[in-house]
Amino acid sequence: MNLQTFPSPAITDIETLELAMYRAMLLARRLDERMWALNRQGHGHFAVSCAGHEATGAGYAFALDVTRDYLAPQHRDLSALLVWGLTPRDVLCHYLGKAADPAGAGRQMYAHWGSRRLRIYSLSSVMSGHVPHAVGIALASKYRREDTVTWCGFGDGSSSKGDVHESMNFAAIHKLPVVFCCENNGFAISVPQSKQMAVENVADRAAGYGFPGVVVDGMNPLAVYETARAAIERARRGDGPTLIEAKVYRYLPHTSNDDDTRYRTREEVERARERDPLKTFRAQLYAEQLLDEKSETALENEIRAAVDDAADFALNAPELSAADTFKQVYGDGSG
Amino acid sequence: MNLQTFPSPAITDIETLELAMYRAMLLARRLDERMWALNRQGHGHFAVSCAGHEATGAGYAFALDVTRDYLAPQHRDLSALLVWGLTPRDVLCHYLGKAADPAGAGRQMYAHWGSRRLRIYSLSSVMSGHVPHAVGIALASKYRREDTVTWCGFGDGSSSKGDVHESMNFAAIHKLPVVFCCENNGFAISVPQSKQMAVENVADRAAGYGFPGVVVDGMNPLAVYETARAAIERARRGDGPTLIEAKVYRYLPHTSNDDDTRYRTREEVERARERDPLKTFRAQLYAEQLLDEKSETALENEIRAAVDDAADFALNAPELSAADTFKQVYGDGSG
Amino acid sequence: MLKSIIETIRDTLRSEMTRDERVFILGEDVGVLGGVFRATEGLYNEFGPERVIDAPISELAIIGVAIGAAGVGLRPIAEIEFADFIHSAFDQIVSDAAKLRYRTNGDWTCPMVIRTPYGGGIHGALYHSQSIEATYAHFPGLKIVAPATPYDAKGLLRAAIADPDPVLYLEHKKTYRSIKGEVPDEDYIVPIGKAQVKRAGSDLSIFAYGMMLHEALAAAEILERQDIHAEVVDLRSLLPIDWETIFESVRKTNRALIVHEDTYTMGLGAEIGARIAEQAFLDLDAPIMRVTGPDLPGVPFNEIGEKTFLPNAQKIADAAQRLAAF
Amino acid sequence: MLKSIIETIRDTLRSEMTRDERVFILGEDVGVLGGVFRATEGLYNEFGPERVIDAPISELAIIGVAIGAAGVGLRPIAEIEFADFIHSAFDQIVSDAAKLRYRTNGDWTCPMVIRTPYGGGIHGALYHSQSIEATYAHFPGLKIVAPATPYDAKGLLRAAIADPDPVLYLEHKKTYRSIKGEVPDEDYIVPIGKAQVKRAGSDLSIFAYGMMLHEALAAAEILERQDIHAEVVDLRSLLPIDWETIFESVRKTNRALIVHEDTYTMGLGAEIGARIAEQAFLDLDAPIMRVTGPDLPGVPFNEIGEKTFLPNAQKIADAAQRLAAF
Ligand SMILES: Cc1ncc(C[n+]2csc(CCOP(=O)(O)OP(=O)(O)O)c2C)c(N)n1
Ligand SMILES: Cc1ncc(C[n+]2csc(CCOP(=O)(O)OP(=O)(O)O)c2C)c(N)n1
Ligand SMILES: [Mg+2]
Ligand SMILES: [Mg+2]
Repeated sequence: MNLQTFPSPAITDIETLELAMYRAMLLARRLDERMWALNRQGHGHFAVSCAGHEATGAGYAFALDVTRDYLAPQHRDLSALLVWGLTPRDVLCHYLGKAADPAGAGRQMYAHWGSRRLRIYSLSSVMSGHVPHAVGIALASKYRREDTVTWCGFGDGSSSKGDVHESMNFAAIHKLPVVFCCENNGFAISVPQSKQMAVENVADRAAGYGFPGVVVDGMNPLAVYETARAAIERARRGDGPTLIEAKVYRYLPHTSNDDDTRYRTREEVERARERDPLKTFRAQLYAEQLLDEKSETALENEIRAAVDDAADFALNAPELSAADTFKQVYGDGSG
Repeated sequence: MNLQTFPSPAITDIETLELAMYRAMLLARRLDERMWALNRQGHGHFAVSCAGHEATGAGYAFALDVTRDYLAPQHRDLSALLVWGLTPRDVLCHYLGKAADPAGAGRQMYAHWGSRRLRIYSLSSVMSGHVPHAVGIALASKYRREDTVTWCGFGDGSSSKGDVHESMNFAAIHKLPVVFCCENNGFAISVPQSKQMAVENVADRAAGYGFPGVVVDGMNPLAVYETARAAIERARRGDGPTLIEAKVYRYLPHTSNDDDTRYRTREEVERARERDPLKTFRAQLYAEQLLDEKSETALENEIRAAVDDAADFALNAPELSAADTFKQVYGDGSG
Repeated sequence: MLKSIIETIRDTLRSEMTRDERVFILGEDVGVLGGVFRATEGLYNEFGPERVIDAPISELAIIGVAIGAAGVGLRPIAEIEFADFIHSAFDQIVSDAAKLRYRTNGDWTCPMVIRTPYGGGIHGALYHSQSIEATYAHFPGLKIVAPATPYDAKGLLRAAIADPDPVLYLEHKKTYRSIKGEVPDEDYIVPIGKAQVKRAGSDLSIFAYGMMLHEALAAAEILERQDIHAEVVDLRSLLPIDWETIFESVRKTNRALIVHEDTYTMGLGAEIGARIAEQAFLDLDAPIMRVTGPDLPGVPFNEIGEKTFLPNAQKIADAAQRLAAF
Repeated sequence: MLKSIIETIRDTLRSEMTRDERVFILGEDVGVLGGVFRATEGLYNEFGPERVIDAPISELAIIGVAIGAAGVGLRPIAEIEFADFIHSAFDQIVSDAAKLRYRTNGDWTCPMVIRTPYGGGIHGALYHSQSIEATYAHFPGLKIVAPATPYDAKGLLRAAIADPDPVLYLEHKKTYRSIKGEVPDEDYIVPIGKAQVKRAGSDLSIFAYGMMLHEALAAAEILERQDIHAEVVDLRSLLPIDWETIFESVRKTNRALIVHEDTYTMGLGAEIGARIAEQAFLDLDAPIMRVTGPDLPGVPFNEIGEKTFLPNAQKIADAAQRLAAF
């Protein structure tokens, strides 16, 4: 790897980067586990797992400039959002739909991210609906001669929507500073890639719009980081979009309402576990002597404390009130 | 060229084919001229020119099997529709919106083709809206194990719509017997290709769906014929779709309501006239001694008579009645 | 046989597919998974991947492909996974499916069914709770039905499949498993365009459909205890609406209360209220009244928000009481 | 200065773009061509290709990109070439533009304008004649205006651009050049949500907007000759609607006639009729009445078909006469 500078001010060397990535991935995984546990205990109606997508999120989030770039994330990008400034308390208030939920005071289901302060654009449930918005943000950057970059994630399933086509074409015409990232986990709920498209790589679509498409191992945060860096720099230079396809896997069911045993074998899932970034990257950090049993225990303890605190906080946080339900229809006070 | 068989029963050799193509192209051009003349004289509210697209239409129409294949044409495909069985009277009744208009008894504007009897699917004004319908027809062919092929035309401008993306992807997944043909005349009304896309060839999109994309000179009917034949045979074999991009030019304004001097120079239009298929193909027929002054005069006379007859017929044909305006909302007699 | 609505839909799909080879299903997760609500469970194994097609996330193509296939003689049943996601196929539905017959003077037609789960009350938030009937009821050429009982679910689904025009078949997702009822094994059809008086009454008429029918019936029980006799009419068909049954009921009770879960302004209650005021005006002894969702952009996820949004039996009864007292 | 509506829109766009660098235009053929109706003529030369963007045929992207740009502080004016083609952007408008503020509790917003020509009477057939206001009026979070005069065209366009939320600005294409009027040079705003009594009368109230306002005013002249004094109200804002002005007029005339070009069932007249029957019931001396386009899938191209479809002064006057005589 050839790393000279780090866009995140807090990161000054590759070792710090790797540890920070691992921390984000682990925190995301542990928060995720907690949400599913809470769900099974009857707290919260809807969990969406990030498990398997953490390396991609951590990889790209550190490649962006957290102080000025924009995120229009994929719904499983919890690790990225933690890097980006969402706290565990934010996440669990969002999960439980509490008034303190920064994405919308409990109005949306979990994994419908958003924070204007953090330049995280709001997601709806409509797959790919946010892709043109990311292009619009990038258009504004160019319009104002700012060198900010917008990151736009979406899934393999979402890539089938016309929204993605129109957005990529528009971004290409205007050479906008946007990076498209298709997080390909091989499934749109139960529908496997083979029934979603007749190609192996979504990245191959990019050529038809006139910008580069590149496939990366989405289970390797450093590979994602490098690929993202190149695409982000290209965008910042004014050379236009890139489509990155990160090959990942979703370990859990689609959501807490799904039963994935109906459409994939346990063997397939177990096999994919071998690529689990939390396993492989942990091994790498051990091999590089950036992690050992002691520091790992400390890290796990720190994270467990943060997750406990967040769960406590969120479970006891106030609900959206009936009165507030009627607010924010219009900005002129008329509703 | 390597032609063994001809899908149209009336055509048995290459000479007959060439003459039939020329006849269709010339008839289309003369009908087109008549419609614009009628428009300037105050008859009819809306003309859409086929001038410049005739070779593509003639090329593909003869490559299909007129007895069983389906057409979901591009709006400028008049030459193809004449091959396909629409008569000059049909065309001018459609142009004038008369009750005898086969496309819808005068309910739609001109160039909104359709005839169930002739297996020409109905067009709306919504660019690309018909592309998924063509895919649906092809799905029905496969479903019923019929070896019919559906031809689907659309413009360069229309290729930007999400409809085209979703349709191509769907057709690719199921390897449907459909041929997509983008008739690229370089403009979506006033918007030049450079502002519609960042690529030179729309055909390059095909690779991203997993089927072949091929560029052809749309001003050369035999080249279109050959390319279309290959794609149609591939589809009929069950090997799936092809995207053909026919490079054409539109000689007249977008419609009779347009003023093309605002967005392109007369020099550009004149230069494109050198590629006029009616000029170049005529020269070829002369060179091949398939046409001479005498036979050409006879052909022009025959066509003029047909166009005169059609204009007479259509101008005197009955209008849609007020009572019929209320019909065909529902098929169960409720409206 | 006592069945739930979801079972009834599944069984009806199965028998229609068995009867008619032209019928096939197209939608996201309808195959191997059997649908996110299991409406198509088992059909993939029974009829194979060509008749139960797992589609990519392409609502526009799902509807558009079905339109094309319907035009050449198949009988597609397109499933939109949640009604909220039908919006990207809006153009195909209103510009093509609804207009095809008219624009071609009956030459090309579009006999297809779009099935989709709609409605709130299952913590689905803004994008898994929407009611979409009012939007589509503005487009002549379409038909819309919204069964509230297993009996009607079968009869209307069979009618929709047999219909020569496109039918939007709306399934209130909260009724799927909560509402059970008798479903005869024989073939029968519930004609599109016919409402049904579910409970006779003399003091006021409540017009409802889908999940709200059940809330309205529960409200009528509450009202009965207050000696207010509410007539409850299940609209069932939302385009066309059975005006005769509505006017007849108003002639009897002289008071009209319209209930829907959808938001207030330009909800279906608008047309119903206006028609009554137009064509049954002299029968009215009181203003028309509506109990509906509020004019908010969506149903909130938060439970308090969701409850605040949705009408229920008590809210209906309260309004009905005021109307009866007018 | 006496101006046409199209000139007024062009001049207002120019002055707003001059005043505010954040304002830009995005749409098909808006640049070099100056728009198919010439609404943006000259602006490309004046403001350059970055502020007057010629878009590909991508209605979804035009609206979606505008939403994104609006979120981060620009003030996009998206032009949809014909209202009929807005349907493929339906999802972006109703799922995102309308819901963004609410779903984020006001954190992200969408201050943008969508301009689009609508309406029939120019031989545009099914797909160049549609009225779309009723469909969008069902979505809280949006605003909709439909000016009928040059004065209002300016005042409402300025209000729309200044509004903190998405505004659908509907331009009746038949009024573009046929309706002229005084337009002050000074800056002024016509507030969104305010109707205007265009002609006072005592016998009945006619509520209209867009081209139909002018037909209603012509109908009032016909009626005057029959000694029927019609009050004519220009709604101007269609979401929100100025209910106070409507109710006040009904209180005065006790008869309400609603006119629109759009089809009958679930047209805007539905909500207006229902509201009156709900909130001004005791003021009514007669049924509410609607004169609208018929329930057909579209306006036919053929002239007889088009005339049969569209309401006009005579049809309005005939209905008004019946209403006045009730
Ligand atoms: C337009 C639309 N259609 C359908 C759905 C229902 N749905 C929710 S998530 C999902 C699958 C998304 O797959 P993908 O984009 O690959 O993301 P993943 O969940 O696999 O990460 C579907 C079909 C939706 N949310 N939006
Ligand atoms: C969805 C949609 N948007 C806009 C229009 C207006 N319009 C009519 S034709 C046209 C240009 C079509 O360009 P292209 O597809 O290249 O076909 P061409 O007319 O050049 O043959 C446009 C923008 C339309 N009919 N449909
Ligand atoms: Mg996926
Ligand atoms: Mg073109």
